[in-house]
Amino acid sequence: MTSDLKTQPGMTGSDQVRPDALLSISGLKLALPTGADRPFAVDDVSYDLAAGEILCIVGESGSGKSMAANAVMGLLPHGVRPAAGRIMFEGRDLLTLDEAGMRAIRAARIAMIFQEPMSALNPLMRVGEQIAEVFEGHNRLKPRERRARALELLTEVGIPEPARAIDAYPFQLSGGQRQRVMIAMALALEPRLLIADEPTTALDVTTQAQILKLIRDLQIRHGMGVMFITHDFGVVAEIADRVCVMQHGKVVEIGTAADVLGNPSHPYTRGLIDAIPGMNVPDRAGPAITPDAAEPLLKVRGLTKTYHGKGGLLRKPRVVHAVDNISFDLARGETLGIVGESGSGKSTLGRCIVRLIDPDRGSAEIDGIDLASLNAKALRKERRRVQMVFQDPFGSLNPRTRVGQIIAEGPIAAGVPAAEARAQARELLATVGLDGSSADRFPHEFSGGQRQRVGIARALAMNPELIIADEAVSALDVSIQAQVLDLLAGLKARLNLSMLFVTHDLRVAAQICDRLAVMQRGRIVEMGTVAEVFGNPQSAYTRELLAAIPGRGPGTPLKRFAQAGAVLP
Amino acid sequence: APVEGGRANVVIQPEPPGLMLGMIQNGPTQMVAGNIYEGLLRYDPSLKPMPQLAESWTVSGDGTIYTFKLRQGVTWHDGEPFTSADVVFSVDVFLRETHARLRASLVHVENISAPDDHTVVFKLKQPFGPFLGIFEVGTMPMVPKHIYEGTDFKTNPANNTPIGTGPFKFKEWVKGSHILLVKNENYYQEGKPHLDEIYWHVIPDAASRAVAFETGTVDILPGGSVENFDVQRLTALDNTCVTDKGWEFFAPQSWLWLNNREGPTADVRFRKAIMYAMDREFAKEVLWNGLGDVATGPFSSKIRFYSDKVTPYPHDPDKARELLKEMGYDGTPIRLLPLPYGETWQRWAEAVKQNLEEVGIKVELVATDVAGWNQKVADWDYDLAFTYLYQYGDPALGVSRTYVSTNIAKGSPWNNVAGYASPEVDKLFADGAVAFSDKKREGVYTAVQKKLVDDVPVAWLLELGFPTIYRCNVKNLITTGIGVNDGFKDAWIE
Amino acid sequence: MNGFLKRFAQNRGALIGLAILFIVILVAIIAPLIYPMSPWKMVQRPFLAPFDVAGLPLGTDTLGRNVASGLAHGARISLLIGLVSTVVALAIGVPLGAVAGYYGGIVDDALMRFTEFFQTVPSFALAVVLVAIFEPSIGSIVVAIAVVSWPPVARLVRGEVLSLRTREYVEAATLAGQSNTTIILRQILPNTLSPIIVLASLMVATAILLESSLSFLGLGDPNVMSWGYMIGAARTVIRQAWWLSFFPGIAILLTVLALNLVGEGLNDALNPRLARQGH
Amino acid sequence: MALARFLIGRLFKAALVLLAVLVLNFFLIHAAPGDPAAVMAGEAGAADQIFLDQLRERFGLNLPLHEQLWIYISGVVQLDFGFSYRQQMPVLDLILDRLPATLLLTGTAFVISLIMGVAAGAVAAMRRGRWSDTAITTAALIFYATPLYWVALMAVLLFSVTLGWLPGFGMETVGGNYTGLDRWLDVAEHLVLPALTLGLFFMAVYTRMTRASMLEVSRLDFVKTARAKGLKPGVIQRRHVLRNAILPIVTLAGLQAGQMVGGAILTETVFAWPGIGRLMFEALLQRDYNLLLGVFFISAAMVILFNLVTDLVYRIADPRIEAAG
Ligand SMILES: Nc1ncnc2c1ncn2[C@@H]1O[C@H](COP(=O)(O)OP(=O)(O)OP(=O)(O)O)[C@@H](O)[C@H]1O
Ligand SMILES: Nc1ncnc2c1ncn2[C@@H]1O[C@H](COP(=O)(O)OP(=O)(O)OP(=O)(O)O)[C@@H](O)[C@H]1O
Ligand SMILES: [Mg+2]
Ligand SMILES: [Mg+2]
Repeated sequence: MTSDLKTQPGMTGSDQVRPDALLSISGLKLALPTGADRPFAVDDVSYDLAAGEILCIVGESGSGKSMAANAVMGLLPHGVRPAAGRIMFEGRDLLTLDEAGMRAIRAARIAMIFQEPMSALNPLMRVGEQIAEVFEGHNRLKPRERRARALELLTEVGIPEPARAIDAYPFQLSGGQRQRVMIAMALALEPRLLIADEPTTALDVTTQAQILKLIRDLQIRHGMGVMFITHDFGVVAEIADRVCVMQHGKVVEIGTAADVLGNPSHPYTRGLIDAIPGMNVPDRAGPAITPDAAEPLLKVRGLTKTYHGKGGLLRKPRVVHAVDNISFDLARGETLGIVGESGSGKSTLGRCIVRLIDPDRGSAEIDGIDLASLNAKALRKERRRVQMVFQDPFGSLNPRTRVGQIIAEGPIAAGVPAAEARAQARELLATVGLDGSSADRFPHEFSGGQRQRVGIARALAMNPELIIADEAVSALDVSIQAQVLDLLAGLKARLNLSMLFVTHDLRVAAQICDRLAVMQRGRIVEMGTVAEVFGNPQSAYTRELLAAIPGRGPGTPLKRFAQAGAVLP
Repeated sequence: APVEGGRANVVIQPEPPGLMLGMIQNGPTQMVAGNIYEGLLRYDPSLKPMPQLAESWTVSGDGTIYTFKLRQGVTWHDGEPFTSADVVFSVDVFLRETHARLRASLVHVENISAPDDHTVVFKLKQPFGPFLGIFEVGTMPMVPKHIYEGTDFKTNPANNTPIGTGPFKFKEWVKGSHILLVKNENYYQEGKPHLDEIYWHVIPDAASRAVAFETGTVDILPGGSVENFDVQRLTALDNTCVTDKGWEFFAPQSWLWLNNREGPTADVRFRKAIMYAMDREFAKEVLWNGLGDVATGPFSSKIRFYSDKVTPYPHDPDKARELLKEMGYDGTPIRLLPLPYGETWQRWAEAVKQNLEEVGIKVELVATDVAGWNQKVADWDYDLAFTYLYQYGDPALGVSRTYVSTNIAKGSPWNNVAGYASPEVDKLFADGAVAFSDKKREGVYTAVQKKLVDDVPVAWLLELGFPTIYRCNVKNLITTGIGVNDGFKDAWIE
Repeated sequence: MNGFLKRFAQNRGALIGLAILFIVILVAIIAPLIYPMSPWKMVQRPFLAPFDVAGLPLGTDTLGRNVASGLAHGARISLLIGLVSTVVALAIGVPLGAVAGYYGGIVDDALMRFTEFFQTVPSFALAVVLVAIFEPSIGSIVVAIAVVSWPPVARLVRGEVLSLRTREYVEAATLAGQSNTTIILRQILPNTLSPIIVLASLMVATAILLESSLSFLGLGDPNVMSWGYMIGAARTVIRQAWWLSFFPGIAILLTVLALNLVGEGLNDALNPRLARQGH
Repeated sequence: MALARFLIGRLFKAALVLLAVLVLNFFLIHAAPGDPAAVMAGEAGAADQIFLDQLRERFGLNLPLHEQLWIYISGVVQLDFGFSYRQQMPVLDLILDRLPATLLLTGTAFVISLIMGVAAGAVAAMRRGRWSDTAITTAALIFYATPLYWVALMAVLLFSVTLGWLPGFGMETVGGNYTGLDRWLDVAEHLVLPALTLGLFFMAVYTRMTRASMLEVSRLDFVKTARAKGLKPGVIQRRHVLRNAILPIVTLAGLQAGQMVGGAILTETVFAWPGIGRLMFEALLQRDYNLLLGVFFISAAMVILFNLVTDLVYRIADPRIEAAG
């Protein structure tokens, strides 16, 4: 089945199979079960990867990036099977190996960091045990040494207090820490090939920078080959030796980082690169609205929310000051960006304002009305003025309700006739760039980016005066991200919307916000116009954040980044 | 010759609430405690009195003075001697307080005296025909005066360790599991009992009781301890004997209470229609394995003064329909209360319901548990209700209570629940009780049977036959008309 | 709805289940047509084995009644008892659990202690007491079975709701100004469906069997023929006539099996996520 | 400490629930038709008003209901559960007498069903779609849908009557007078059939539950992680899947454990096991109010206790769970 593959038409790899390749995929086709969006998740894909090289795989969501990586590990989801092609690794075709053969290779020769770090660890096992298990699975080291080695690994990946972390359960670690545990696990047996599937999505830039540096260091030290899947071109620019661009299950372009980023040949690649938000401050003539010109729409005063963990059998209760005495004003038509590391209280702040959470202290007045003072019925009525786009697009859509209905529910509850509300829902879907037929589909039938747009449409359906957008574009690949940001900017201008825009991506913040607030450990450490904050950061933390933005070093192959870099200190 | 020693394994069902026979007189208590306690007399299968604690007895010519000579050298299980004082205490003090059925008979007694340690004299107010029939252990058990006198009988701790004069002594009771009786070495009758011990096994499920017999765990299944459907199968086993003897004294008679007060059942034609509609032969053959007999009337054929010269009620649906038509029965549904004593009775109720519906009587079965049944019957809240009662050998003891109008009272399921009132019947029963000569009694009772069978106050079903199933190597198990209930005194195992 | 039917139709097990259930229901409906005589009627000698006598394919019982006729007529009552008591149990348990889980706090505590009360009395004993109090009849049996079977439902629903109410889509609905009732009904309950369906299909079986245990103790409704009654009544003659308990037993088993298959099929079909997965 | 506060809070609520249970049970039981006097009169085969009045007076049944309740409750508060009307023994003695037998039976059945059910469910989940899975799932469904007493009788017929391997009823050989180890063996022999019969039903439930739960967990991401580590399937199933799948089973096991006192009426009846289920059932039929209330009370206490234990086990089994009220 392999001999004639090379002559198959449609092979798109732009360069030939290199003789020194560590991994070489050729003509790979992965069939999806009947009823999926398309017959092949990965259709005739070929690329290879040399030892000591970092290959970045980019491409739109759903283009088959993860699927191909999983095929290498022999861990395809149920129902998906390889239909053609070869995956050559160290002289063997992995597709022909049996389960026992694959077992010997996994972790020992090829290791993988999965896309979803939050759920990739066993919640009931201490992380140290989970790392030690890798040695056990391959009969390495004596049981006693395994723990010691696990500790070393945790130290190596830079987890704070490794001696304590080793006995922690995953839920006791932050997202970034968990991600590092995963990396420690992947590196445990010093594999020849590391596959990292979006290991930094949803991490704030500082953490992201740490992890990128870690992978780079380890790769150099151990001479590994790394396959790095991402949709963040900053990351690509930062670490890639070569780049492979995928679309609709096919490789559309592959080449060195400099070639692909600096001189893209395929229209899709060009589109992607054009869509990367720049770092330049929008050329608005000062803030469009002076905050004190009129009565502000939103007045936040001394808002405080503290979480008291209840403590376990043997643990001390944990106190988290999620929102710590925060005050600010937001004018009509203004967009305030909130940036800050993961866990700094951004979402909690948003929730306190819309009263999904009752703050311990302080007030948040919308148009002079404190929602806290209202009774249940009045609160229900006033609520429509403030809407929220949730951080987790999937979690915020009822899996058993059709998308059209999800959008229409709010207006119906507010008294709009059902038929009218549904018609309006279709219009809104079109507004956010989804076709009308999507109204009849369930949330899981959408890609991550599409779901995020449904969330935005739902918020808009209520005709709110204020939208709190919590990481509304984080899951989108750059081209779609750009679309959505344009949409929001348009709406804002048209409807005089105010927005609280929570994000961890400073480039995005720079693009859409009038003012920026930087949060750290529940407090606003800095606030000002975008130009002020970027141009002249006052707090050390802000400077740290800015420095950590990936892909803006002087040697970057990305022109736009280099140009943006000029604006920055 | 009898073999000495050995152990009898017997099923007891249900587990008795206690073993103090003077206090509790239900079936299982009597079955076990009948070996611990004794009465003055026992009765043979033809119900003739036999000596027990009384050696001999005489009756005065006018039938009002009964003198009993007690056996010498009888001791209680704790070693105290048994004397006439115990008898007087038992009857006059103890049982008068605790024993409802005996109390009814004691109204005829003027006084009881003990001229000496071994003589007891009962003086009656007027002659009472069946008087000699009330001295068996279930009706008049002797209880130790030295333990109970002056105490609160109900709460006397000795109730848990019964002391009697019988052939077996109480040894242990593991609740829910078994009761153990052991041989009374000091029993006054030389050479008795033969057995060393009796284990009474508590096995609450009928099917399991059958299995217990099959697997050899128990050797004796007293009447009623397995479902009738199992009897045939069990008796076909090797070394298995079956007898329906030993129930002559009790002569269990079953019938349907018919509420004579109201509803269609108040009409005698309706009651007769019920008699004709029921296929009692079928019930006997199918449900009772052919044991027992179809009852001809209020008297069981086992008891004295039975007469078959009464109107017969064969299975005749047409006649039933005719009677219903004649009375103009309008199809009012009637409620039928089955006896909550197991499958046989349940099936029987279903069969009767079917019989009645075939002649056009609408029947609704009302299921209840034992407590509910008692309450409903006692409160007259029924139209038809199954029951069966013991007749204790004599119509004055076990029959009249069901039919005399003086016995109409709410609160008990054992009196004249039907509410039948006939001055003629009242008079006849009253005469029968106090008449002294058997001949005279016979005349009276024949008349009363005729009258009752024509009035159909209740719908008689069967004279029940309770088969005792046992291994054939158990000998002399049933020697009296009281059967298993009065003891293993004579039994031995080959 | 179309998609739902299609998904359901794709599930072979569910279709088989539905077919069996359909047959059972059909038999229940046409029972008076195929066996116009009362199932209680004694038609032949007792204890005829199956196929011994023409017209009595399943033999006769203790009293010579037609077992096949009993089975057909019994289907109505058993299904009725099984389904109605399950529905009643769900009607008590689901709202109670939902309210407890949704509002939490004191409401939850009070309702859960209330539920605990029903769990503290051994369920069979409670059923017996209830039937004894209200006198055995279809109604009281259904009520008694429902009363003893709702607590697990309430607990289950509460647990699910407890975790669902913090989901972001519930928060989104709150923000959209939906009332609590709407949120419970529209957002939360549909997502608890799958464990409820699985539990409910098992509850039907439990109900049928509970009725049989009650009638075994003489607390069934003696005026109606049910499978439970047939098994209970056959128990004492199991040694003589195996078929008396065997056929109703098989009938219960098949029905339970069918309900389970249908339940699982429903569950899969109602769950849009599972729709495309192979297993 | 948090745990102590949690426990004290729960115990306090437990006491309240118990009291409420007691009162409600009291009225419930008294609502049933008939009273102990009527039952005893019925059994005696003869009764008159004097007899009934005597009984009712002795049992205190002639008092107004609320006074009876008050007397009962004040007794219970001092741990005096009163006298059994019928057996004329202190209720507590009767219960304590029978409790060990029941706990032995239900405890064994519990352990058997838990171990075998989880094992069978795990095997079925691991072999999903293969014939062994089908066999196990079908068997579980059959056990679930078959009346307990039917299974029981069949087991007795086969193993006791036909094969003669095991005793068919009772808790020990009556009159065997075994001591020491022999006695234990004797009891163990008697235990096999009832424990298996009782266990089968729950085993079926556990099997289904374990299978479903394991399949659910198998779809989670960390299982893929475990595979990516190159672990053997057995290790993955045991250490990762099963461990995470066990939590709902803990809940169920807690429920079953709570029902251990009263959950075995039918089994105890069929196997003549001298346990508390039978005691309760007889008390129920005889309207032995005090005894019945006593058993209900013990059973309620067990249920509440095991709910508490379940919560504690839950907290240990799942480190994520913080005190849940
Ligand atoms: N279990 C599955 N069953 C059917 N189709 C699937 C399954 N998993 C993924 N797909 C489909 O396969 C295609 C490729 O998915 P893949 O996960 O490789 O995308 P990706 O490029 O990694 O996207 P993302 O950037 O969102 O992670 C998509 O169209 C997706 O809908
Ligand atoms: N329900 C809760 N109970 C206890 N602690 C909580 C809870 N919700 C949030 N926290 C804690 O409060 C802090 C702030 O959380 P928040 O979700 O607001 O962070 P964030 O800034 O939105 O982070 P991210 O960028 O990861 O979304 C975190 O340390 C988090 O662990
Ligand atoms: Mg992916
Ligand atoms: Mg957040």
